[in-house]
Amino acid sequence: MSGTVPISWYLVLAALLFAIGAAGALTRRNGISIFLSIELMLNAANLTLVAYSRLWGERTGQLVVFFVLAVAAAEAAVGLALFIAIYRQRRTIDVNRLNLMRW
Amino acid sequence: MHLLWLIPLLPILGTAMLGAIGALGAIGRRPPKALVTLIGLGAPGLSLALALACLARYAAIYPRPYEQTLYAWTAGPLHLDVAFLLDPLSAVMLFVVTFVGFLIHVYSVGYMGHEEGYRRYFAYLNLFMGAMLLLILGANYLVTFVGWEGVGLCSYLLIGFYYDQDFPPYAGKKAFIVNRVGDFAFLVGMFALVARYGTLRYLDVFPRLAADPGPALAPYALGLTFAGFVALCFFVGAMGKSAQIPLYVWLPDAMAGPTPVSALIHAATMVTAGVYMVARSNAIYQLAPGVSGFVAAIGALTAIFAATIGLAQNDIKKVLAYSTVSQLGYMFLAAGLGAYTASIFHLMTHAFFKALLFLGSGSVIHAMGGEQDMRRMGGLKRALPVTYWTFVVGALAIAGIPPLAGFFSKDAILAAAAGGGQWLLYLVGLVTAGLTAFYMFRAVFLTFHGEFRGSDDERHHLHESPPVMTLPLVVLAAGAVAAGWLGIPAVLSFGARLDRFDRFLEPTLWTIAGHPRAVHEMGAGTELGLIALSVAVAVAGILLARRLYDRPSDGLTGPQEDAAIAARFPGLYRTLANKYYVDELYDRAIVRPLARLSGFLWKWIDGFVVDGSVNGSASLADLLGGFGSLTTTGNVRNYALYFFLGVLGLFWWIALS
Amino acid sequence: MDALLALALGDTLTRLVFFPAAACLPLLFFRREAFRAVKVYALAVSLVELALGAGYVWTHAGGGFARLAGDGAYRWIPSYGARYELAMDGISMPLVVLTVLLLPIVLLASFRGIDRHWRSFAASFLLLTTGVLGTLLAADVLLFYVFWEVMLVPMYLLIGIWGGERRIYAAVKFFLFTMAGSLLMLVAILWMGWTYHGAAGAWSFAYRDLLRLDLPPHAQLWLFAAFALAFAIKVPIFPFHTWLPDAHVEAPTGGSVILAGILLKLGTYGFLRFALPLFPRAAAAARPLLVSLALVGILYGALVAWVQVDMKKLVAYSSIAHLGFVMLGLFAFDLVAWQGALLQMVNHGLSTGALFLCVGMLYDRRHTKLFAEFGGLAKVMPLFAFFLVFATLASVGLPALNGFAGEFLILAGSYRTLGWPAAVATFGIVLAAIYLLKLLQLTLWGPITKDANRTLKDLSAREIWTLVPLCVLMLWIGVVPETFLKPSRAALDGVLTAYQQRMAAPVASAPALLRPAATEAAARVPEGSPR
Amino acid sequence: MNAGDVGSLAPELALTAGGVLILLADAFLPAARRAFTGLALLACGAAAWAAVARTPAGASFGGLLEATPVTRALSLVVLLAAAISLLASQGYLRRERILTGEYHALLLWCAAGLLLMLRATELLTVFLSLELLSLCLYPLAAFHRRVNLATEAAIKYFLMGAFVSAFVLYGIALVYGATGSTRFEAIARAFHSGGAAVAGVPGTPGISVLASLGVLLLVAGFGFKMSVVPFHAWAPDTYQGAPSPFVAFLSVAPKAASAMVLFRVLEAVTMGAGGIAGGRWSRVVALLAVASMVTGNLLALAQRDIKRMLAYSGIAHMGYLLLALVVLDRRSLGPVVVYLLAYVLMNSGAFAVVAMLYARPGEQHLISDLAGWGYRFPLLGACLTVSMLSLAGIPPTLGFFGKYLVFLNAVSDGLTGLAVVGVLASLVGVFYYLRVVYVLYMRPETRQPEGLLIDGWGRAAAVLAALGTLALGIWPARLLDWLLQGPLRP
Repeated sequence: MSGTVPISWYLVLAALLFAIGAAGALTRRNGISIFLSIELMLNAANLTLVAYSRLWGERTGQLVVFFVLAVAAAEAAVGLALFIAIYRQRRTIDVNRLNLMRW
Repeated sequence: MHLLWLIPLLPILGTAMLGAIGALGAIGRRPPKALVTLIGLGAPGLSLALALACLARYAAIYPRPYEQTLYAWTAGPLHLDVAFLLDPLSAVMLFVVTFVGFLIHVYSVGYMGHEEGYRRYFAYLNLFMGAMLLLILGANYLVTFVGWEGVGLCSYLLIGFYYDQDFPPYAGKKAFIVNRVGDFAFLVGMFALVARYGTLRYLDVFPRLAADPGPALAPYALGLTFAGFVALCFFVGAMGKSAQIPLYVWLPDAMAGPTPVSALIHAATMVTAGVYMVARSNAIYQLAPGVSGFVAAIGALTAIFAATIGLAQNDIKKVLAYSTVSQLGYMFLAAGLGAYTASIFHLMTHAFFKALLFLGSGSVIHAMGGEQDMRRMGGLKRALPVTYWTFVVGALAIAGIPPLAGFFSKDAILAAAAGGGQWLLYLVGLVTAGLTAFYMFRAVFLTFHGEFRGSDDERHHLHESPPVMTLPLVVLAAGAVAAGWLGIPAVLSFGARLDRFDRFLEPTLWTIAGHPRAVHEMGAGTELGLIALSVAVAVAGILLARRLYDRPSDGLTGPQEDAAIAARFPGLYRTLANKYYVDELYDRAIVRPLARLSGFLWKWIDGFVVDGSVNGSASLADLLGGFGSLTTTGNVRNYALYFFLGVLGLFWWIALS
Repeated sequence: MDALLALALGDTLTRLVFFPAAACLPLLFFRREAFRAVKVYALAVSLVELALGAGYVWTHAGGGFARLAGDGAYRWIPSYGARYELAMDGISMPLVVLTVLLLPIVLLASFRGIDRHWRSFAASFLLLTTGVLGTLLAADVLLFYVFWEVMLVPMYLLIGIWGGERRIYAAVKFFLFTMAGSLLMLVAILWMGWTYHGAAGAWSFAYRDLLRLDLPPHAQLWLFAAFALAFAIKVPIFPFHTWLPDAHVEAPTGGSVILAGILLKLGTYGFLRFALPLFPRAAAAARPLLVSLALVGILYGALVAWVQVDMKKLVAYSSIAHLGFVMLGLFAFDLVAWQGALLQMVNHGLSTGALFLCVGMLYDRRHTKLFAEFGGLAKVMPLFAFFLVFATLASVGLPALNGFAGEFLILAGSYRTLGWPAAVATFGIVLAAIYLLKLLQLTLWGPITKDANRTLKDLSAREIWTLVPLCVLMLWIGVVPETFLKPSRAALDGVLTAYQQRMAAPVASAPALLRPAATEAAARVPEGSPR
Repeated sequence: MNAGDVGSLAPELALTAGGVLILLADAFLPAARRAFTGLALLACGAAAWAAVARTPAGASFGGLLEATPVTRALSLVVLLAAAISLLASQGYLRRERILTGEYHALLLWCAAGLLLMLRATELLTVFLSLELLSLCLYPLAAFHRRVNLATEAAIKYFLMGAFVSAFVLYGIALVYGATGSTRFEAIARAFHSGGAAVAGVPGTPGISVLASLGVLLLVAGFGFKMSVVPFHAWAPDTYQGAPSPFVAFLSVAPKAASAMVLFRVLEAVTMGAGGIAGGRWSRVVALLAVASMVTGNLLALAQRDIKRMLAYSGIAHMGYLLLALVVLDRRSLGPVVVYLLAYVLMNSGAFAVVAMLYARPGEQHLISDLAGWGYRFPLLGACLTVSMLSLAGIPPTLGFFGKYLVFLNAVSDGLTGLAVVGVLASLVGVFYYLRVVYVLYMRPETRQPEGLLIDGWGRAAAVLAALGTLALGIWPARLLDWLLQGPLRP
């Protein structure tokens, strides 16, 4: 593969992924699915970073990605814990019904 | 004479002391009556003595004015003195006020003896004396105005003396407010003077006017010259104080006060303050012929208007009240014609005989145990001889029967009218004279002649008043007889200059540069003719009254005669008896609309417009908040959506810019 | 620090202003229910404050109060140019005296009416006094604003805690109205500070510095509008007046007295001290508007007062009318009128204060303020009748009492410069007679209609003592106003001449600094030791 | 990585160590739990001391962190918030029987994250510290496990937080892409040169659009932490549900740090780029400011629950704060710092009192429930009153002084119009703050206090806040001189 894939392809792909994730986060009602969509967005951002890192020929971008992966894992842990807690109380993780507090 | 300032101060001190012992009384027991009498009579008595002394001294420096400055108010460039002025004019007033005033104080000791408000009464009366003396002794308009309002206050308090009844306080309030309307104009006049001359001192303003009338004759406001404007303002002030049309309405109601008060304030002194002020300001009025004419016209109108009302009154004090209004009209008629001395002359004589008449009526009311309706009197001359005779003297005097005081003063006024060629005004004056004679003697006959028409216990109660009351009557009667001899017209004195009064006042009349005062000369014959005519009219009036009300031959008593007359001219009689419905007119035309307007302003402008918009915007904010907080739905997905849309919106906005 | 000590303990304005606030701390050590002790303590404090005030005025009378003079200027927030500077001149002096005089009176008058939370009550009054005095004495505009706002809270509590039925509505209305005005004034003040910074290169809000700031007319107009709004609401001028009746009616007697006696004056004082000298051209331009509003206030207030059924409301609306006279005097730009206006501020404080005290005494006895409930009281309460009549007549403007002296000068002065508006205003005295005599008519005169009134007790010695000082002063001012006109003459003259100089000077096209000479007459503060 | 670097980390290290220590203690000697608050406070104190005395000014870690007077001041602000929150927590945790070490540990680590965030001069560091902060905040919000509302609040906060951090990361990516660096000064340089660095590269979209999208995402992300309209909606719910003493921290400290980051971002973008770009971002910030001031105040007006009311009022306050950032220059930071300090004192103070006066965390905290309690609890009532007056911006409180600086800054930037909007909005604010006061003192009591636990710690928190508010409001000169040394003078 001598010809290199132009940077814009990565960017567009990442943008699409990000949009898909955002759409998912906005449309899903199950808390976990929302969280997964968010993970998708994070990875879209990661892809962008890597792409740019490649473009700039310097490593910061890739560095960031590693950290982000770790952070995502931690977030997942906290998030799941929270979902378990709420599920114990309400027997549901449908965010539409988590609206005791409003107005 | 350097004690001049004490004259007004003494009665005020009297008030203060009476108030003080009253305050003690409120804490401890009531103060002894003798002490009250002592202070109440002592203060005005002392100032009378002091006044006489001052006048005696003044004779030495006559005709130069004597001015005494106590202290000053200074506000920026404006410099106002608290100062007193003694000149011929204020000398006359000083004598009248202190003398008559003191007599009435004496009379009051007897008349008010049984009242519970004895101390309060004398406190007010002394305060009145003080204020009145301030008014006449003031050396500038400010001090005069202080007295002017002071007497207004006392009038308010004394009319409402019987404060625990409904009507008297109301009448007092009416008097105060109507007077305030006049005072408003008076103040504006003063402001105009201040703005133009920077001073209110008589001996500053008038000389400058007299020396250089030019600026005062320049057009100023309301289409009048400066002089005209000021003159009008002061005259409106006088209207209020001296009960001229259209501001006379308070005076008849003022009779709600104790009778000596009516005598002192509402006949002899306070109500004449307006006349005094016009005469005092003669320099200004001479420069304002138009306004002077207006003054004369209003005076004449008031004179006849009040006289006609007087015909149909049955309350003896009401009769006297309307006759007072009418006599004041006379005085303004004279002043308006430029006969300032004549007006002051009439003021003085009137002070005597009208005070006399009021005190006489007071004596009658005293005897009748408070009854004031003449229809329930009659035949009192047997029970009250002194009162009767003095009353008759007063009546003759006011009717203008020579050689009593009223004759000379009234004649001087009529002569001025005729001499000025104002035949219409003369005619009005003449008719008024006749009417006056008629209703005064109607009162005499209804009260003193015929059979007693009251109840039996009233009949038993009848008695002549104690000497402390009758003595003043006699003294005043003497005055009513003799006071006129100060000003006997030349034509009657066979050329001897006996018109001392005119000449005495001469120095207070200003001669304006370039505006000589008109001197009216009439042929002796004409003058004699006019005099005869006026006397004849007066006599005719008396005889008519006698024919109607003092004729035992036909079985009719006075009241029945009235009824008969009323039956003959019902509309006219009702109109007169109801005083031409003027009070009703004012109520409908001014008071009620004003009240309605105020209510509207309060409820609508305040309540609806202003508060409405305030509370409205408050509740609008509340509403917005309420709806706005609905956006916080509690559903986290909406929150995310807001975030997302926010970002998109901003991005779009930036991308555009 | 020793300077601070000297400032706090010496014979200084600082001591005068902050003593009441400091005196609040010991209140914490009183038992909550020890009303009697608290009353005595508060009264003692107020008397000491009165002594301090009188003493200060006495010791500094030598200068004739011609110019602002005080403790000198101290750095407060140096990095932003705010300074701590108290100074007094003939304009603020009478109001300061009035304030410290009214404080003991209102406390004494509240002994019976206030039956709960005395510690807080006393504290509120003392803090209020500090706020008022600070507002009157601040010689730094920012400091003025701070004190101006500080006043609000205690007054809010006074109305809201010890007030009548609709007290909360009244309290909030009072607070919001005042805030609405003053917040815009704050922006205006900041703008001036910044502009001064631009013109002089250093931050300053000092009164005398801002006086030197010569602004182009349009800027002046906006700033004047902001200031005028704040003051107009306080005065209050129609149509910003509707908070006043509510506040008065709901406030406890003492609160009403302070409100009418002093707080309202701060509006007119603000005009005289700040709005007119700082923005002369704008003031001149706004003159027709404010004069007509003053006239409206005079007539409107009087008419509305006339139809009230509640005594306190009547007196409240009468305040609107009376302050209309003051406003008219101020915008006459005439020394006579200004002297009258300043005198009238004091007068209104005395006579309206006395009226509110009288109403309060009736309220303490009958717990109602409705005319319908009274009538014929002169029979049972002669002393009360005397004082009520006295205060009313003073308020009517009867000569030889204080009201007349003020109104006469105001009207005579404004007639000189304004002409017919003064004549129209003069008609206000007729209306004054109408509504105030109604007050007497319906309370004192006539037969006693309500049995509850037959047994009313006449004034107690305490109540008499609250009224006597006021009446004495009313008589004094009425008979010898000179005593009270003299101290303010020079200061007012200074402001007026400065104003005329500013108007004579060419119009500034951009913000610039005047030479000190131009404003020397208006204000000159001795620089305090810079620490 | 040398000794100096480590030294520069002393505050964070102190906090982290404190947290760890408490966790261990919790595990091995649970009896000492009562003392945790003390320990945590010690840690905060140590951190503060370190921040003031031990942290050398200037950059460290090769420019990843920097220490300036401002960061130092803000660090103290953050630690102050932590301290007040800790003081208020003791009573709360005991009352609710959830006094365990995790709480203190997490709070300390939040503080550590915040300190890093303040000082980070590089986007990755910012992101990591942000995550450190968030990851500790979520569990704290849910700390009262038995309470429905707390968990719900935590879930909402968590989902929003995660969602937003994705945007932040994407923003970082875009900025990195546009400028080739994550360091602010490099970014500034790049923006200054109009991104010429990549202009030549074929196939890259024009820098301005993507870059500004990236910046926008960052602004939005930190605007979210500051709860600026329209990124605010999470705040009321979270505040209402989360433990009150923790909200005393949540409602102020993250905002302080986020404001600092926001400043750095905007600084990097505008200061270099100057006119055009600067104007554009000014408009954005101005828009956010106005939206926040108006919306926050209006919505707070409608609240009956005091915690929600404070949440909305916080939104409004961030609006005032943004006024100082509309036109960006070195002077902007002075007002920001003072305003944040004021906000910490008054808001944390208010929440501390709320934590003590409302016993049942599972329910609403109705303002009307306080009726008449100003007399039952004179001290707390007074403190709450002071906080309210300060929030309303009434002198002589620090709240007024903060507003004064902010508006003065706005006026002197020629933004008089915005200042007017600000004061009018704050007029609305006066209304609902006063409502608390009149409920406290002018209404008859409606309920008996039950289940309350008012301890010395809590009182200390309230008094500390109130006194600070008053004292600094009356005598702010020294504070300013100390905070705003050097270039920050106006």
